[in-house]
Amino acid sequence: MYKVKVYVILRESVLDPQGQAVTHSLNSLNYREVTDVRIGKYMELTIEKSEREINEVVDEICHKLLANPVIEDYRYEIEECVVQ
Amino acid sequence: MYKVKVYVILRESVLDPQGQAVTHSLNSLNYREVTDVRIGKYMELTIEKSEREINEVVDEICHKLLANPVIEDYRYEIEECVVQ
Amino acid sequence: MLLKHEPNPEQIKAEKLYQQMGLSDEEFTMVENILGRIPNWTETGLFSVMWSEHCSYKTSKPVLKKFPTTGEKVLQGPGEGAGIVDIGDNQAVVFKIESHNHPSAIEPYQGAATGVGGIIRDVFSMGARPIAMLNSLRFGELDSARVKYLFKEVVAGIAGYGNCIGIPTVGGEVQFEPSYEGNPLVNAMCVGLIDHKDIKKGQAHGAGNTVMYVGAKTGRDGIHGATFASEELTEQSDEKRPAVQVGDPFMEKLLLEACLELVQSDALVGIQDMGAAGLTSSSAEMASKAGMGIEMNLDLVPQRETGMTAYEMMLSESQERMLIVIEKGREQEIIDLFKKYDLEAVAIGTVTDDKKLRLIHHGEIVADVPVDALAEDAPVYHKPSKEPAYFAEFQAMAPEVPQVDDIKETFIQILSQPTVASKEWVYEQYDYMVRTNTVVAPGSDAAVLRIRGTKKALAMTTDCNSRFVYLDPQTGGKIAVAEAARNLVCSGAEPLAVTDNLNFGSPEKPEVFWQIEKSADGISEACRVLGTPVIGGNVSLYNETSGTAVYPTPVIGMVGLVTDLDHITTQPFKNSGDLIYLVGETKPEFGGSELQKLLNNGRIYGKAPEINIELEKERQDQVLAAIRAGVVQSAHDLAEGGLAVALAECLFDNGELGADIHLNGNPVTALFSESQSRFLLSVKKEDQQQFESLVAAELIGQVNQTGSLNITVEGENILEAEVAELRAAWKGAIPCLLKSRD
Amino acid sequence: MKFAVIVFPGSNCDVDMYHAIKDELGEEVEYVWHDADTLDSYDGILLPGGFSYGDYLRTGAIARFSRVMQEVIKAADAGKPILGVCNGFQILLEAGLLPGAMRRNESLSFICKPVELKVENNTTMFTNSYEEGQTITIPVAHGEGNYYCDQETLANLKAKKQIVFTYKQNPNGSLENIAGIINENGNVLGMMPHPERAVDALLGSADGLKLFQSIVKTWRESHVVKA
Ligand SMILES: Nc1ncnc2c1ncn2[C@@H]1O[C@H](COP(=O)(O)OP(=O)(O)O)[C@@H](O)[C@H]1O
Ligand SMILES: [Mg+2]
Repeated sequence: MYKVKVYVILRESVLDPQGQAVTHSLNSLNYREVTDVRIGKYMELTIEKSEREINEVVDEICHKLLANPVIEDYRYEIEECVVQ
Repeated sequence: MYKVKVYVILRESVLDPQGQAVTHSLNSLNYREVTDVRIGKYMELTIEKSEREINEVVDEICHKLLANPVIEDYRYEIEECVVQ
Repeated sequence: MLLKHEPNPEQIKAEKLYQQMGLSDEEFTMVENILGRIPNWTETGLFSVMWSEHCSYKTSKPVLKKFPTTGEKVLQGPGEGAGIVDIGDNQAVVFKIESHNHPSAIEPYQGAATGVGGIIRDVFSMGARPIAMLNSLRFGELDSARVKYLFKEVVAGIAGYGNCIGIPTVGGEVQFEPSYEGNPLVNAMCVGLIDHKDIKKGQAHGAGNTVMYVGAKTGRDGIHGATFASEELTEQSDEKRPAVQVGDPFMEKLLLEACLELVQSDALVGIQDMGAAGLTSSSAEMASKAGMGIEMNLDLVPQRETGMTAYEMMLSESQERMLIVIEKGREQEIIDLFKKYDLEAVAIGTVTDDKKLRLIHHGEIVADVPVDALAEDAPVYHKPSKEPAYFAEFQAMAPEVPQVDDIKETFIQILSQPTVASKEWVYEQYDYMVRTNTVVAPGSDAAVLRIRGTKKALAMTTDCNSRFVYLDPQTGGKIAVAEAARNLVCSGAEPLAVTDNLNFGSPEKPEVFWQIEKSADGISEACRVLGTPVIGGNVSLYNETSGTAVYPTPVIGMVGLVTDLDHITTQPFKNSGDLIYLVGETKPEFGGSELQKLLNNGRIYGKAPEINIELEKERQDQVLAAIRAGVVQSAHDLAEGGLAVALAECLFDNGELGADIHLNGNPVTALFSESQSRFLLSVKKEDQQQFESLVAAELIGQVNQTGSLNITVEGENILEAEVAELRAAWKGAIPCLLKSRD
Repeated sequence: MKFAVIVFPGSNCDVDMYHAIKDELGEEVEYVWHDADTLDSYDGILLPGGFSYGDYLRTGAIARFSRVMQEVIKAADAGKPILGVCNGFQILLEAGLLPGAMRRNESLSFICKPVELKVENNTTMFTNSYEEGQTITIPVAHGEGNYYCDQETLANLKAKKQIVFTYKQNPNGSLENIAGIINENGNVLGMMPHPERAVDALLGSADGLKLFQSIVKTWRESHVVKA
């Protein structure tokens, strides 16, 4: 079994209204040291072993469904776990 | 300057409708090996150095604003960067 | 400071770099002649966007000239952000429709969302309070994963933007045809309300006045969006991805409220949104319309990214931005006003009297071009037009009545076609009630909104049966206008005016250009006879994938005035015992009908139904007179699926009602023909005489309490169906298709 | 009785709330901006629906830090009636004036339609003009109305009759069909359905009017007694 962590974030040049709103809010809460916030998605997947290479599967899933490649970039980490 | 990565995810005990929907659609796309998906937020903060301890600041921010402790857990990583 | 290396004028000319921006060789030569020199990179960019089809209408202008655009009540015709029509009491209604087809094909959620955002800005830039949104959507058949994805995301994007900004989305239409598979259509319409005294224009008057920038910062998003909208979708379209913008409805909500406050200030001279071609079109058009020039210092433009070039800033299509001109010396007032809404207003330039658009960046003049050349002098093309071969073939076909073996089964299948089926799945995602004026919510012929503090209301609809337009563009164009008006009349409104969105394939193809011309002829004739001038619109060409054009789709958005809340009428039957009337004759007309499509695996052929606009007008007047006389309980127009579908729709709202119907002639024709200019009305028994004196109609049956629909033709029982069963098929169809795996 | 309708950046049902009070209920009402530093002159506080701060991050998360929220908390402590509808409810949850949290609708889509509610508790200052168990029709319009709280909190809510409205047919996946809850003190009500959109039969339902009438009735009674 694998635990896969996927991080999806808006591409650099794409407007991130959420991040902007949070930056503003933190500044007005007097956390003036916060100069930028970008908000994306964090996903934890549990994947059983199968015939296919896990990297290939995860990459496909990210590209097809979890991220929108038009405006988002993604990366992931794979951990193999031993099931008791 | 610090780059801070914050991960916010729904508590185990809280049902995650979005994660469920993604699990379903992955299964119906024939990724049957995916047994569970949980969806949370991934945030990248840029924070300037200030008088206060960075850990303390980040913890406060997370607790106050970035996560809702009633349903969410959070964790974070802090990286110090050198500005050119 | 980061300086990007840009090609110099000689390179642009020698290497024909202007072609990448969409300018032709001839157009580039014209620019050279206008300037008396070779344009630099930024200037070439300015001309390329301003002379794109999207901004200049260079191929559609000759067609648009055909439309009637004036009328007693028209306060503002085409040419400004949106058209304006008087509705009495010093109030006016403002509306316009716009397409976001290409962005939606690539990134459906954001494409649709920013389409909504853009059209809202067009309306509030006139000084009007936006009160309602509608849309008109076209997708491929709902059987592929891609189409389902596009459909879901487009609807979610419209909902996401409209709900957040707090403008109710009250109506629209969705049609599914294979021709839209790779190129969906997403047209959004916004309706606003204004007091005559508040009407503002996008004009930069008064040399020395200050040009200010308000709203979101400028980023590198959507550069060349306008050019992109003017090209066919190809395999490489994915590489144009940066042309997709992300919308920020929260920002727009602030901008909307701030601008509506600004409109009350006498410091305001002119206001225009930054839509397609962003800063370029807003500045050039405002100056040109006022006969003035504008000089801007681009260093002052609020920027989201570092190192942006003049070219990038001028062509950026970042959303949620407005350009305003205010009286010199009153900048601080304006800054304070916007600050209240957490927005920045920044002075970036001045109005000049030299009719030039002059841009300064890092202390240098980076562009200096005549504004009229940008805004007015784009070349106009008279494209060759040719009747397509299919047209003569279809016209020569004799009318035929399709063979139907099992009427009930076929009827249920028609009700389950996604184009006919309930659109509840769509409109339940829209907040159609916010601002609490929605008297008639989605689900009836037209949406109706009351106008607070008066006894008036506004009815609104979007319509276009593109199958008919494909079979016969001229007739189809007339039908689109007639159907829109019919929907308004059924709601108790008098049709006022039209905004249109011409969605077609590539105008370079003579057959497509012929479709554009013919449908414009049809629309023009119908608008003249029905007294509904065209007060604005939008053109979206190059809707093709891999060389195949979409069905010609000239969407008609229409608004009507209900003079008294008591006249508001809806489509469901109201009481058991009421008499059911059919207005208009039924002929064996199946070309492009739902039945024909169903029985022929999606293929349509033959003649479109005939339409006589004078007759249409006469019937609409009669029906409206009867509604105003208070003798009509329910009214519904006959559209896709014919009488059978209309009858069922009148029964779906209520759990108990049923109807007994007696018809004559051929059963298939009686039930499923799509003959035009027909209405289905119900009338209380005690009003029978008065009703019959007002409307030429045929009594075809009666509402009862059986919960079933029974139809006889020539005395023979041909359909007995439980309304519940019909409703289940009709309501369940779209959710079911979306769930099923392909 | 004088009401305040709090306007946050991004509120959009403020107008509906205002007109419901002014035109249909016939009481005094004013808009109060999110940075106001006192609510002393108001007898009832209304937090309207909408998308405060775009509902970015989480619904209501940013709005709860508005300056006026300090005053709302003060007013709540003083026992004034506080009604949060939709986004207003979400803000009350984030501010901790009501227990629990909101998740996205089970369908993951926004949902707008009239729904039937059951009045579970008609002894509150917001519901005493309804019958106990009465069915009323009030519209919902939200993307995140899927109420959640832990078991202990739920047991508490039940024990103290703090569940005021439930859905007859659950539109969003909300725990135990919860549509609206009240605080222990009985003066802070949060609900997802929009009573202010149901005050005029012309628009489909007037069932929401009694909620506002209850507030006024209770207020008048207590003020007559005090006077
Ligand atoms: N995309 C949409 N958005 C909002 N409402 C819609 C949409 N599509 C259809 N509707 C609503 O569903 C109802 C039926 O639509 P339609 O079958 O096109 O009606 P008609 O044929 O009378 O024009 C109308 O009230 C319409 O406004
Ligand atoms: Mg209709």
